[in-house]
Amino acid sequence: MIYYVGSFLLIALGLYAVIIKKNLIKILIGLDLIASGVNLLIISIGYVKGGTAPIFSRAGLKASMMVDPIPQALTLTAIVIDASEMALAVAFVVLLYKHYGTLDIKKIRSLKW
Amino acid sequence: MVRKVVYSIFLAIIVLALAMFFAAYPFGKNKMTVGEYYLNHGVAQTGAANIVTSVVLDYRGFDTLGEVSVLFAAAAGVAILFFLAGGTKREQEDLTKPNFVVRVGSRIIFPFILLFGSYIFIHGHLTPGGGFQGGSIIASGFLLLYLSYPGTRTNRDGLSIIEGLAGLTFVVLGLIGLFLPQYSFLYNFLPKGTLNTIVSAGILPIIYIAIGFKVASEFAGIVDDMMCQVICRGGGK
Amino acid sequence: MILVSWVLIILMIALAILSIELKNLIAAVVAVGAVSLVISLLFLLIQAPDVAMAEASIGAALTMAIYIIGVRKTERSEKDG
Amino acid sequence: MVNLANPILLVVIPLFFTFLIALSGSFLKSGVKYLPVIAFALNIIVSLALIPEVVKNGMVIATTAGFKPPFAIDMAVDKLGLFLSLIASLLGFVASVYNLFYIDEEPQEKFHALFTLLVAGLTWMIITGDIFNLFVAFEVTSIAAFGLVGFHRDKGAIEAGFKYLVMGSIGGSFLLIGIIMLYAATGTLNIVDIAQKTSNLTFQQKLFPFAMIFTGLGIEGALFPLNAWLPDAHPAAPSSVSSILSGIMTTAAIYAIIRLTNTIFDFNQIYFFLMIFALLTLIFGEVSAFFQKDIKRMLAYSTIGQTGLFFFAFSLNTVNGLQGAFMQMVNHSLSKGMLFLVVGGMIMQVGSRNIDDFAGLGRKMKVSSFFLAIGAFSLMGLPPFFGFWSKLKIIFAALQNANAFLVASVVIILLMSVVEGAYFFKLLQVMYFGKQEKDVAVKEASYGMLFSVVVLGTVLLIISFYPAPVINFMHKAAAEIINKNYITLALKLGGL
Repeated sequence: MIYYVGSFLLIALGLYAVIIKKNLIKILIGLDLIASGVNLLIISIGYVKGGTAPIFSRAGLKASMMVDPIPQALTLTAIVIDASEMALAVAFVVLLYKHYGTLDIKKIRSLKW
Repeated sequence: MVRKVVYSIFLAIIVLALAMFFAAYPFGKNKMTVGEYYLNHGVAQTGAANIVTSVVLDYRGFDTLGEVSVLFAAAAGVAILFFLAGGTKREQEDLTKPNFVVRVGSRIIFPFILLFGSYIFIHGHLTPGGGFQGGSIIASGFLLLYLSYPGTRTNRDGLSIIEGLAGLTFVVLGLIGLFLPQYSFLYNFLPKGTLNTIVSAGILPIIYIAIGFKVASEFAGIVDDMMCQVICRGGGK
Repeated sequence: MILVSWVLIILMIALAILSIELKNLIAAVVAVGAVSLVISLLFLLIQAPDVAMAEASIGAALTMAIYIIGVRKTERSEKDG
Repeated sequence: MVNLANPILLVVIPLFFTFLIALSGSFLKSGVKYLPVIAFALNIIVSLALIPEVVKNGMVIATTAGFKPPFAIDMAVDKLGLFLSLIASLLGFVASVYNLFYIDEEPQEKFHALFTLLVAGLTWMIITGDIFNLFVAFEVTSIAAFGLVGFHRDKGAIEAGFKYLVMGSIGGSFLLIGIIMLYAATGTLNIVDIAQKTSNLTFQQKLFPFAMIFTGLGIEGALFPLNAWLPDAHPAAPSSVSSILSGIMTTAAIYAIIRLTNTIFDFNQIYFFLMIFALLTLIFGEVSAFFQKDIKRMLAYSTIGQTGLFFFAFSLNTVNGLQGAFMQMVNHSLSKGMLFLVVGGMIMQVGSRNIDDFAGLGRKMKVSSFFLAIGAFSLMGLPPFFGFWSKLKIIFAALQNANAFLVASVVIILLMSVVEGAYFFKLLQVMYFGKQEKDVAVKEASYGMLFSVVVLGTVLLIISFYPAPVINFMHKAAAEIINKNYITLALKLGGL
């Protein structure tokens, strides 16, 4: 259960950073935390008590004693998507800094939400 | 201050909603239906020892194609944003050159990183890891090179050719399935081989190698664009 | 294992709070990388080695590198707020 | 020979060409711009080949990886999905022809690759039958769109792109949480399979995933509190991209919401709230559009208004209402797509986006202005045009079993139509009767750009004067969705 709590807290912290923080990098950090929290949540859903990793690497592993492989596959996809989103976001931030000379969201013309 | 309180309440509501929902699905309880099918039949149907790989590349291979496109889109987006107008000369910032040990060390380590990365994506269907992990390890090798030799630039045309080729390999392997009697995209048409050997699982290792190359070249491209923004000055719009 | 995961999750939350509150942006970014690393350990604990590797190599290493490059290009520290 | 009637080709062909562009970009240089045209021409052929199959069976399902649906991803095209993907391919084709003459900024090959990917992602979102695949398609679309919005790299574009990125990324996370909730509840990801297993869930267990998915898709679909990014992003993008964003993206996202609400979450309690969201969106969009000086911004706000209109029609939850929503979607996609293309050509000539600078254009760019007027009339819902039929349908559907609230909303819709008419007439008046102060040499847009406009305009005119086939088709599609034929057909064809 602690895994669920951890991932909820991560999501909440991330949302907090995105909404409250005024610094562009901090906003990106918030987005990253949300994404990590969601990934942790997905993996925790697939866990089965006493299960092993879903890899038949040696003899004697039984399919009934493994954790759910689907959430792991989904998370693999999600991690790569998050990383690409973050790369693009950093690029945007660098360019914003180039145009405005500041990372403060209040000083950038219409960036308010 | 009022804003903070309002948002905190909003956050609390979201967390509460999540907690209320997931209280019905406790941690560690078996919730599988489709997953069970994969565990029971995955080895026989795909020939990959690593069920996660068989899900990622075979059963849900179409997702992975999308994921590769997302990565491609991000790399292209970064390239668009950091595009420097044609003939602008790239000036070097006065960076303190990394010391001798770092430079020589990274040159020695670099081939090993490449080797390690390729090992991981070649064995993706047998052990944990695969194209994404291996590819990103190779990309971090490139990152190391950039850090120790700040002036380095990769051959971008070469990178985008690798990108394109790897992507096309994936799509074409999928399209072959449409010409077979099974008439299904991404059908695993090669023989499955014996479990737990390198040459097994049909097209899965080939796809993972293609993905490895693609991920490595995309991330190397992104890092290259970013580093150029740090090191080179001038140009741009 | 339960004890380990408790410790790791508390560590993770602490690092996440640090990454939000630290004024020094480089430090904040490093804290985010550390969060990713802790998460990848958690993934290992709940039997997801594939994902753990991906998180460690993509989430922790590459993303953090990209962040650091971005911070170096902009400002090192957060002014008030 | 491959059977062309396979929905998967609609996604795979553009992806193939995207990677081909990346591969050949370094040695074909400016030749790559012809590749998207080929890709979408092929897509149109595939869509046309799908028509007889869909009409015969009601739905076409294509599996991947050689496994049956709940275990593998499938693509499911029903009547409406087919229609929308046909429109997406058509708009993609037309806009990529337009790009041949419109885009001269570097890096061209990246632009064309992303453009192809954007349309591919939208088609993907429309036809996918798997809910996680929907998320992937959503991300393909949005990440391609982020890059394209920032394409000009000026202050406005970067700002808009960043804003869109932050909101889109949060939306993606919410969508993913919703999907994962559904997975936790049912253990499967196929939409039809989930739909069969959600019937024994409690209201609360369905409400949370619905709220999450609604928030995620609502950001892309520009519903009221979530659309702060849109009026910045659409004007900042190159016009051909705005045409796709406005024409198809909101439609695709709303279509995804409609399909998920009608298959997975079949509850009736929620429609009232959706209606309020829709009306707020409508009012917000149209009223803000009225005050705009920037023509692309005005069109972007008008998109929000239109979204509100067809979302309202959907939230009536009757066959007629849904039919009206679909007709309005078609009308909006065609005419707004065309308007952005026309306006792009005009901006190129005038060199400004301010409406006042468009004075006298009606006499100088005759063809463009003519089609602009047609698009505007159709959006307003003036009688001979298709927009009239769709608006009429929506109003009749709302009055079918009217209560006070519905009558009030009909009044709001009519009022907003008047507002819409006011700003479009203001624009037309400036264009046709306005005095031009400076004497700028303004020519008609190039033939290639006019070609795309004329194609869309002709399609719009044809369905305006012969609306019966489209109306009948939409009626059948709406009835199928309300009667949950989607599920039964998928079960019959997919062998779940």
